[in-house]
Amino acid sequence: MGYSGASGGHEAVLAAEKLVERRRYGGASAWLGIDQITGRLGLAVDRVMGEGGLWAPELAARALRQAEGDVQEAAQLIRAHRSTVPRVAYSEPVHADELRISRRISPAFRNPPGSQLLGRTLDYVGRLLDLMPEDQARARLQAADPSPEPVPAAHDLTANGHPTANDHVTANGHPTANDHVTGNGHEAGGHDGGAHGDPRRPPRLLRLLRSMGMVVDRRTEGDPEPYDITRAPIRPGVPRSARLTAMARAETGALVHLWYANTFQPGRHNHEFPGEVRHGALPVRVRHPLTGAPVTVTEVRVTEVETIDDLDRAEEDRSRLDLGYGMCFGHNERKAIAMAGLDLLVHRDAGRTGVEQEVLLTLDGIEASGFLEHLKLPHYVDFRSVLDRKRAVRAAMEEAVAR
Amino acid sequence: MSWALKVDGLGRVYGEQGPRSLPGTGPEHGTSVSPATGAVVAAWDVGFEVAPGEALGIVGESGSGKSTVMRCVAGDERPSRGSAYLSAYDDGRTDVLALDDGARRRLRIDRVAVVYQDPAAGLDLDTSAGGNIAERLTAAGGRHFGRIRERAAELLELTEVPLSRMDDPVRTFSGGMRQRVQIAKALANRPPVLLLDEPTTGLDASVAAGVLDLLRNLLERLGVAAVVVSHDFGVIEMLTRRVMVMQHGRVVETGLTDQLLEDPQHPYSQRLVAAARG
Amino acid sequence: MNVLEIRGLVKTFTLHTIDGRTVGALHGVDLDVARGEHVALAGSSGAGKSSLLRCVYRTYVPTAGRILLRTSEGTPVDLAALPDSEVADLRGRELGYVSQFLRAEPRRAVLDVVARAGAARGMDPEAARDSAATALRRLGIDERLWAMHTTVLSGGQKQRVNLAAGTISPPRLLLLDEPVSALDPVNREAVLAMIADLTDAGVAVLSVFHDLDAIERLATRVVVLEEGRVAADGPPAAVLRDSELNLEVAR
Amino acid sequence: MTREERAELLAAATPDELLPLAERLLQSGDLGEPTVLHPPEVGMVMLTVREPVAEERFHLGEVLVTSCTVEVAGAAGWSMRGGDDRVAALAAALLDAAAAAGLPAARDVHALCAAVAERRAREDAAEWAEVSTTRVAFEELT
Amino acid sequence: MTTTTVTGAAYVRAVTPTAERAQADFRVLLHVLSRPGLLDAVHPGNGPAALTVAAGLADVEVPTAVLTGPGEEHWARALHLATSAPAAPPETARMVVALRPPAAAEITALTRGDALHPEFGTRLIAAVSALSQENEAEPRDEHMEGPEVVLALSGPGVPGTRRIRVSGLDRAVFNALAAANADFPAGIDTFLVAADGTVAGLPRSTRIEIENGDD
Amino acid sequence: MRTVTELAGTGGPRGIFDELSKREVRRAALTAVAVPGYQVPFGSREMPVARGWGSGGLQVTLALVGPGDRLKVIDQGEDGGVNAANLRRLVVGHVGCEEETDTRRATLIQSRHRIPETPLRADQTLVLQVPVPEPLRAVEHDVREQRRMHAQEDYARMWVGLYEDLVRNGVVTKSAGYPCMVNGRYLISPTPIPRFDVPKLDQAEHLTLFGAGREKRIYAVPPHTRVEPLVFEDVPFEVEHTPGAACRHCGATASYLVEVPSMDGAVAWVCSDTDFCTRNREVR
Repeated sequence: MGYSGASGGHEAVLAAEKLVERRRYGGASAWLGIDQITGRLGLAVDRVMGEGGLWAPELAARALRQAEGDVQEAAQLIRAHRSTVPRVAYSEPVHADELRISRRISPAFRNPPGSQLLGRTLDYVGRLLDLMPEDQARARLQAADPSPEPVPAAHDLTANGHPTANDHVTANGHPTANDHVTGNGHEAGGHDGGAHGDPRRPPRLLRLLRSMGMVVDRRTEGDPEPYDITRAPIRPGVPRSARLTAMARAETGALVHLWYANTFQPGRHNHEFPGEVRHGALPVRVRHPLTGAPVTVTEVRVTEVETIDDLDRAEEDRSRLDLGYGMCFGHNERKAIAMAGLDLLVHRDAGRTGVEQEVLLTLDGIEASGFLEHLKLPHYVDFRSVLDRKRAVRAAMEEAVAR
Repeated sequence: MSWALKVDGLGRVYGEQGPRSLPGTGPEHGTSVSPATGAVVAAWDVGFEVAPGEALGIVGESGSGKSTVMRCVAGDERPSRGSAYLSAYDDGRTDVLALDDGARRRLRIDRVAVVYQDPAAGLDLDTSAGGNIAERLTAAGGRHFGRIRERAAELLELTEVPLSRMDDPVRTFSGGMRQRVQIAKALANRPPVLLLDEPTTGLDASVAAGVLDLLRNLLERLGVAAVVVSHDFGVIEMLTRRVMVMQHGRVVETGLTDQLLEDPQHPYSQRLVAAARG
Repeated sequence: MNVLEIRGLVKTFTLHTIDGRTVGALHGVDLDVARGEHVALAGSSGAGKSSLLRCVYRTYVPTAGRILLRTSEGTPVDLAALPDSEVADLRGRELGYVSQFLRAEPRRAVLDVVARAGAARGMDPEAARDSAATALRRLGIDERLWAMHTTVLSGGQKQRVNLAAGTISPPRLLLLDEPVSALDPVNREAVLAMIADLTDAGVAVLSVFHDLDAIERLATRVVVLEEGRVAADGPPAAVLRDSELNLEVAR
Repeated sequence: MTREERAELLAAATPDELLPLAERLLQSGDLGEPTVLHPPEVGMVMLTVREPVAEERFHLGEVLVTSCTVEVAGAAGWSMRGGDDRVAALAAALLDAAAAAGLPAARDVHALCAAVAERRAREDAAEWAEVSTTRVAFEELT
Repeated sequence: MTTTTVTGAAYVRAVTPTAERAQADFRVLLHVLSRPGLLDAVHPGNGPAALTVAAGLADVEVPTAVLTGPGEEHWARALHLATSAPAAPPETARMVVALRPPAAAEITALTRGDALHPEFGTRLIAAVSALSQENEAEPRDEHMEGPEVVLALSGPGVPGTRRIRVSGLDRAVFNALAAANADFPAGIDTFLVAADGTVAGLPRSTRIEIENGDD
Repeated sequence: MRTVTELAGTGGPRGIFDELSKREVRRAALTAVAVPGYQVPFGSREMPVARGWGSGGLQVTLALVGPGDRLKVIDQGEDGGVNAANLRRLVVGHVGCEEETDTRRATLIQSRHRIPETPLRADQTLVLQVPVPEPLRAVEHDVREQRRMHAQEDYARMWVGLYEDLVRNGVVTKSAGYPCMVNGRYLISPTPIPRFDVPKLDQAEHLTLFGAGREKRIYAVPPHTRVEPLVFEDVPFEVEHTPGAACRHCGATASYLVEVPSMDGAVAWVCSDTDFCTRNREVR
């Protein structure tokens, strides 16, 4: 065996990198444009942004291409990239009620106020692999209704069938920041979603349940500062806001697994009901540096879920329900539903089991896969130490037998 | 100072802590739940002293507050009010209930030991009998393997655990044997105060008798101040010479143990004794 | 010098379990016992003899009155009002109580029971064992029984063990509640002799015996109780002669 | 149009909408000698959301933005736009400054903003028109 | 307002270290904190050296208090402007910069953290008039201006004992510091910075004994 | 007149670690030195290496390193190891410091699993990459409880673990990353350095900083500080040693040797510290 460790590694590393690049930039197939990735693989891009913790569709698409489609690796690239970019601001808090929906369903009620809006989904069609040739499929699409007639929502649209500027919507067709910000710069709590009859902001199920007196009220007077897990370490005992951030950045598969494993815990005899599943756009507002007033600088798409569960523990209020909450970047309903379920689970667990610790410390895909991948690093120094102890134990046993 | 342990005005309320939670609770109201706030007044205004070599019993039905008192004194729980002093800590000048968690935990190493009803509460079942005792000895600074082994063996002998089992995980032990290991562990650093919480409850009668004999002998020999919480008059009669009766979180009677059994004063005590004798 | 002075002792039982009914046992008893004096209580069953002993020992809580004990330190303490822990301490050193029943000490060897009683009164453990052996031998307990549990003993044996334990380190005041009731004549003699010795040694004794013979032989004074009151108090011969009690006590 | 509304619309404008105007104004000298006070910087804004269950704030994640500050004719112009596009950010800041300075070019900026607003309203309506076909209309018995 | 800003800017520039200088100064701080009683020097800047040291460590996440003498308040403003460190009262600040000698009571009032959170202990950066290495305790130099103490230091980072001579801080300050650090791991980590940039570290793990004079 | 594009400029060069993040690491490192052995939490940033590939060590190194430094990076004692090469490339590219393999000339050494054989000096700083910083993990799963145990110096269960190990196995079986007490107060896991290297931490001339990126903690062993492996007084601490083994390149017997097995079952030994081995050969 040749022994030339002192210089061998560097060249090998470069050569290995070269092989990757040869595949990435070379090869026979056509180069993949960023717009193709964002356009054709949008859900993968959404996942990369969610798990990478950064809304930047072009960068996420780039990362996905560089990672040859490995979502996990792409999320890692985005995370590392984050460390090179300065934090320029915290946004003004945006209330979840401001979500402008493009999909909204409520499994809990048949015909909820604001009605069910399926949006763009494959949930209700057979999961068949589509083998139709592309040209035929395109032709079929052309033949079908070229411009669908909008279905007006009879009871909750304004007279002319569309929101107007008078209806608290500015020229750009979106509610202004001022509409949601009170005089002291604090956004108003307890939004009455849909109060203006805006069909894109239907009333929240939670509001209905509250008016029915069916839910535990978890609102408090205080307004604790949200915990920033990118600046302070996350560990058990941190406030709920840290948990929500951690889950919003969590690896989707890990989150779903943890939810699934806990849903089938002994003693759990039913599952929660998602009250709302929403997908839509949220404004990102910062303070205008010259006027101090909030300005919407861009929008992000998010998926949001509020999930309802029965309270059935002895010490819980058996006459009421409680809710969990999930929200993540992009369109990822599995993640948002699992997050909402785990949010409530941890709340109800109240430190009884290790589930809070699991949620906080084991769901980050970058950490988990990083640790896993580090196993591939050379370990011969500590492995030698392990072998040394095995031999020591054996010697001790032999000595004991001899005695 | 004639006492090893002194407890003053101990109270523990679950729920709203304010004075609103007190009225309407106690034996004369037949409940420990505050009608005003729903708070549970698990213990209130409990005080006692225990001298070295003396054992004090606390009797009462479940929910009477006797175990709450024990847990507060042991440091497993923070009382709502009250104070406790140990002659072995700062010459009895410091209220040990006011100490921070770390200091309270250190008391448990060599000043106040607890024997719980459930051996699993005081033992690591996956650790050997010797290892469980080693935990206490190392916590007190023991760093010599040989001497730790010797002392562990001595304690197991004292508590009549066969030395052949010293290196077996406690999980493989019978209930009575586990309890003996728990007692050995509690005594490891010769604590001047020993708290026994239903030490024989849950054991088969014959096994319980054996553990009881062991405790009786140990209490006589070691000169510790002991508090014995039990609902079983047999245990109280065997181990203690004074006793306190609790009901709905309050002390309703204190007396000499034989006096309580022969001439109970409080209606509740009379009912308890009658039931036990019946 | 009086070791014990009882003044106005009242004992009433309130039976909460039976509608709070009250039962009176003692109605104002005055009584003295001096050092080296043996006062025997006499009276019919239910007259309050045992209640009186138990009040002195504080197994019963006196309802009213004082029970002054002049301890070996010379200070009189009121047993009726003394804190429990101090009573408990006095029981070890100053007060002996021997009942007709052995207070259950299950699963404990005979010699042990007696020796521990000595140790509890501050004797050196080794000396306590020696004294225990002496006492048991004197009271006729076969040495083969010494290592056995007390549960295997006969009633008479138990009484003697009890007496040995109660007197191993002679207390200042010895309370005897029918200590020879189950004894055969031979052992009875041994016990009576031992009690007589204690009195001679200065122990104050307050006793209840069921037979007049024992009273006549041991008591320096007899106090007769009737319905919780002192009906007579004087030298045994005189009191016993005047008392109507004779009829009720088997001779 | 308030200053914030202008900033919102310049942030919502596409590079294709911004650049021709900014370039034209720059080259024509209408903007004088603009000063770049704070060159375009790519940074992140932490998006803070108030969730409805406990009405608590939490950080959803960061959003990539580019921001820039310029000075034109003594007036400061600022822009912040989503994504990584330094040129568009600079263009938006220039136009904002032009409007703030009250230059004749302000008219063009206002016109651009109005066009952006109109486009946005159109897109929004079209999107809703498409999405609203998926409403589930249950017939309730009354 | 304009004038203030311009003047402030000059002060800000005076205390704002470049990235390179912040790195080099940090290495000096790490060196002296690891070896209590050894002296090293940070780059003397255009402002108070103690303030420059602090400016290299502060940012928006470090609530900071600057104790200034009369007429020195502009330095406090400069630090906050240069680093975005929020101003905080000394007793809640994570970092305290003492440009004037602090009173012993002020030291006593500083946050020390607790056993669960030793990291909450205050970082104290105190200006002193002079610092020198001392081989053994010598009688006080009568000609020195102001208080002067000789500290004997021991603990982690010190083989045996090291001695330093500190001018410009009262012995009561060091007594207060020693008392504040008695409950390790809670405590206060101190840098002493002389005007010429000479710096010494007194981590909370260090045992401080004052060798000259009486209490 | 310039175009909008020209005005926009290109932006500055992009580093891999921003200055403010470095400040946080620096503050944490100072606290770590002041409380020897305490695991100081910090807001660990993601690095362009996977978590577990030295992201913590890398952050510490980046917070420390300056253009004047001579940086040595080793993995398993080797300067040429793949991970070492990658990390060295990243750091040198970031700050433009000098690459160094000679332990004696390095000012800053980042290492994984080894402390160099050549004793380090006061002017050298060692940064160790830490995959799993928490020694109490062996006996306690709950992170909050682990913190309580450190706060209260409650290490009895670690001693019990050691006791049980001795009882069951006759020897202490803990291999690399042997738990140590620092300055008699805090228990640390000295990262998986072999037990052979543990004595090098005790009363050393140099400062050692430990960076755990995934677990977001930094801790330190200052120079001249007691570092004692957790052992009973009467059971000696054993370091890795194979009688008769010698490096087949330089003949060293007192260095940390690793096995080089061949398929026929024969085993050869070589120094894990390649720099030491090379110089040792030159001497011979």
